[in-house]
Amino acid sequence: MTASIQPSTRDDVRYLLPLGDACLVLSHRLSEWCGHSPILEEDLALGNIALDLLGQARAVLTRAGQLDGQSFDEDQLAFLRDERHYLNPVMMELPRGDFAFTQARNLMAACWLLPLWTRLQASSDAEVAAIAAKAVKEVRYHQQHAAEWVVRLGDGSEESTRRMTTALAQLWPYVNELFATDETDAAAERSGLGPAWSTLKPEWDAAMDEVLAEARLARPADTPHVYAGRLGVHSEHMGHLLATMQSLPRAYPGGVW
Amino acid sequence: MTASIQPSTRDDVRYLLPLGDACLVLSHRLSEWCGHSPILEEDLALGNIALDLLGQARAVLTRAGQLDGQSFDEDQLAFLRDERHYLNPVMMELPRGDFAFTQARNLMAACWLLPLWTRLQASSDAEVAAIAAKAVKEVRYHQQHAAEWVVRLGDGSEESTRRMTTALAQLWPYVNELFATDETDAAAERSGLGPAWSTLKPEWDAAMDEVLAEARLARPADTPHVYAGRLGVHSEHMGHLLATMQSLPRAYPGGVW
Amino acid sequence: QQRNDAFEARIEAGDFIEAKDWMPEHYRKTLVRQISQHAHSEIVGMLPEGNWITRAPSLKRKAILLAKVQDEGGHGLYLYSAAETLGTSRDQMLDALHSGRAKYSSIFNYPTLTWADIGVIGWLVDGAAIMNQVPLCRCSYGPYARAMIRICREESFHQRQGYESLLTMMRDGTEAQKALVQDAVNRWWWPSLMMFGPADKDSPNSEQSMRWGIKRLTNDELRQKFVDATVPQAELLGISLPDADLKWNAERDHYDFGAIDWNEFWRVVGGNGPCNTERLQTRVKAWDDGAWVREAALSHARKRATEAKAA
Amino acid sequence: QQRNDAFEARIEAGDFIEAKDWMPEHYRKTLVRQISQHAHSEIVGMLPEGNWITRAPSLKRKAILLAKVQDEGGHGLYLYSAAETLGTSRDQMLDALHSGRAKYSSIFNYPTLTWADIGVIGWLVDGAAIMNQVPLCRCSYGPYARAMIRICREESFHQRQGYESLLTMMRDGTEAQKALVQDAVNRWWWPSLMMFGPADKDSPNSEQSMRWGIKRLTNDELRQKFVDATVPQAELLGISLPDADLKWNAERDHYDFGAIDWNEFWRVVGGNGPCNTERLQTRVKAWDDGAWVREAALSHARKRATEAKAA
Repeated sequence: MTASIQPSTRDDVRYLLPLGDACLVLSHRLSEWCGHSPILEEDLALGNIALDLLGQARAVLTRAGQLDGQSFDEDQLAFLRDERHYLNPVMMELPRGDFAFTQARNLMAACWLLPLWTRLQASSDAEVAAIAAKAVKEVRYHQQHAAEWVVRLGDGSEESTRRMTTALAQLWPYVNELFATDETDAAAERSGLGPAWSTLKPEWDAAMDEVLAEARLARPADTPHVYAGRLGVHSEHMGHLLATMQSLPRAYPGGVW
Repeated sequence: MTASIQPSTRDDVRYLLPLGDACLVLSHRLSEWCGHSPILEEDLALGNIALDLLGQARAVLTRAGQLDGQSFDEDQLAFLRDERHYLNPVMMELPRGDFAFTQARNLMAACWLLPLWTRLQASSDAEVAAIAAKAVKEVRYHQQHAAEWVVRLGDGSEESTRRMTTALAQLWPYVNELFATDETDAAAERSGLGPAWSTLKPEWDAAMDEVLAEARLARPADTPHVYAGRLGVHSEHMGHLLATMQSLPRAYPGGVW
Repeated sequence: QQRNDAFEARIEAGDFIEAKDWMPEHYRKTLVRQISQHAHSEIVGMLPEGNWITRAPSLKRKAILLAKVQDEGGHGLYLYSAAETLGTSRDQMLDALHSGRAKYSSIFNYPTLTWADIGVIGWLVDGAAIMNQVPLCRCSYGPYARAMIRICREESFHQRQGYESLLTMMRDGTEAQKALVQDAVNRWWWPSLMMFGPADKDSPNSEQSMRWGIKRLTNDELRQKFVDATVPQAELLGISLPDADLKWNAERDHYDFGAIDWNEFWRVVGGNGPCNTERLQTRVKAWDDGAWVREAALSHARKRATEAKAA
Repeated sequence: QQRNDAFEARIEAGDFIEAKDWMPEHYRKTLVRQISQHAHSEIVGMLPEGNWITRAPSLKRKAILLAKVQDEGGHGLYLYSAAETLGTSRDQMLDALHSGRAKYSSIFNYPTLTWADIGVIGWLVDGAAIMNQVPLCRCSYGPYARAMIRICREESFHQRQGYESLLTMMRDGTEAQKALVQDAVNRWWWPSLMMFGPADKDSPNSEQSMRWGIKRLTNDELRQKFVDATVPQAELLGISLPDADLKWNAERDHYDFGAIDWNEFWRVVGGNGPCNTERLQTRVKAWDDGAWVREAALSHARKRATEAKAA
């Protein structure tokens, strides 16, 4: 009953899980700030973003479970999937880092999720389109909030500029993966389920460049890194994250919460 | 198959588990240093101590499992017991802290384990006596190694003295528990299984005082704290430790490793 | 003296005192202490519950807990604002917390050891807090009273959610889950009773606060109300409360209950509870680690202001 | 020139060169680079395996892994000592590592994602390392050759332990465990083949090293030996190797195998593998965080020495 489940390899499921997992895993990292933020207002803001992302994850995982055909619900998908079947981009699972890292990642994630959700509003899957319509409003706020902090820290004190510059450099190798395209993407484009991730790049670039300019920060150089969270190949951080996240359902077989 | 087990409440089992768990949990914390020590020699030394403690834990848990009567082996006791049935003193589970904290705790633990193992060599349980005979040699080395570092850091640089002083102050509230006595102890004294923990205090005090004097450190004042890891009441760190430690056996029901 | 008499008359008449009104210095000080202590409790209280967000056993429970902890942060925010109307800044209040001068509710010096603790905190700890706080919605200081109305509404919601999560485990859960709930109740019951503070005979400040309408019922009265309200809820849950002396007293029309371990109470209040040091260290560390962020935000604001002026 | 000729003659004769012997500067440099790189690999190699100590699935496996990682630290220690005989201090070598001037084996820039990776590293990575290292037990520099004898003995032991742990899972384990093993093999197979370095045609330094007896077989020869030795072990395990072109070639009396993705090889060697940045950062952080400890130890030693003199 606590044995791991294996989701279907159907194209639509393989397209939706990376999105749902991205939201869930980033939400997890943000929730780690709870009670530890530099100001109380950020405890609230980061908690709020974590909550929105959790809501998005639940909706997407629920839909993926329906399409999967094995009657998996959101909790089975979240708590009984092994690391190798978690498909979020690696960027989302990196440890929360300092406040600069968190805001830089939030910005990168929001600049990616915003065009993705925007296009998904026109998904051929009505459920997905409905989820997207709600999510797009939330992510717009996330993007704005993160952008404000990236600007504030990028063009703040000497230390904050240094930290923000370091954060961007640390995150940049993980950006490629957000726009890597595979057969799943091609199928999603054909069926109208959603856009290929690669098509989101121009909007991401434009949004990031605008914020970086405002923050008076240089855009880091692109790197040839290849990460493949979407194929279930993660960083060493993911196993620890899942050990924590899944500990209770694994330890209480048959539990009703 | 991954559901939690509940050990017996027999006096002998309740007497041995806190000892086995103390060794296991402290070993876990020490093993977290692997690859992160200030010098390579300490990677080896801390790893070696962790390995000794793990060996002691395995022997004690195995024996406790035999006495328990439910045929639990060392792995079931380690990996399928919930936090509330783990009985180590809380001190052992505290996060590894800095190097001063680690060495201060190692010293406190070794100064406690050494007289305990010494007396257990005369246990009425021949298995326990045999385990103790081996352990006593190992722990003597652990004590010496930790004492050297406490002296070196206590009477080292200004920073190291400050850190060691802080570490002692942080750990001191957890000392009481090492010498708290309960009905289990009384039963162990009656049966000759082992000494009441309270009887170890004079030796602990003498050993600690000697090292602190050599390190030119003041002994912290005693505090009225009451911790009860021996009743399974832990700190908030314990759940995270167990989530990590137990993650694999919980996730792979029926696994053979 | 005339102003003081007028003030006392307004209190007597049940008027709300507002920020701009004159008030005796001692009234102001007492309020700042009480409101900021309450605010600190909300903030420190985020920690024991926050400890379980990453381990919530279902996504629904995770969302509920995340929202709850956020609400507590929000309560902290209103309460700091209410206290600021009395002329003390949030930074001053935080400094008092971080240096150990200000207190927070001692209940948060106990650890959350299992998931069931989350439900039990909602049921018992929030329940006790509401019992303490509902009368404060009629407190004489307007900004505090208004904050309390909103807070009490949300706390009631949290309490129901906590109770509901326990009910789910007790009704539909496994034996292992039921044992979790019983164990959590055993650990939290007495500390919850201690939340009402020392017995009336040992509570010297109460009388003045009652007279000023900052406090409306005594500690023992509130404690009794809490016990009376909670025992039937425990029965409905199907758990036992860890008190052999707990029983209905038809004569008093109240539940009798056993003696509280005041030694434990004073030990924990005095700084020697299981988590006092860690809670405070965690808050101080968050504050210190965030110093560069706050400085950067100020520095950014100054830069942009200078540029705007120059332009 | 005369000394050089004598040196070359000793090499030719299969003599061991010792620390006190004269040697050409280039020989010394090449050795320091090779030995320190090997030492760094042991130290960095502790990280991917250390990642699983706290999660080992049985206490026996935990003890084995802990001992193994400790052995690797020990190898690092001998190797730094061997390199120090050539006049470079450990601190200098570590500085070269931390500043990115020195390399370590690129295999450790891949992450350990599941427990099966631990067994597969023992089997394939240690197996490839041994294949590389056994010839070095006959290397011309005595201290290095002697260190390698001890290291190779321990590595063989590790390799057998790794293989045995995989065999246990494949023979007695669940389907889920078998899938873990296959997956780990799929991920580690090609990187293991890359451990022998670039193809001979792209390996310019090899020739001189061969002549000096610092290297005894070419990269491609070693790689072929490794494949030939490993394929039957994979069959015994019951796992498949992720190479459709892998098959016995009776004519060559060797296994043929598919083309290595040299782009990946050069990308990872060049610093852009999955974990390069993290591995180095982790080492640098451990070193920097430990600075106060090393300073305190020195300061303590000085104090006590002064006191001893004064007494």
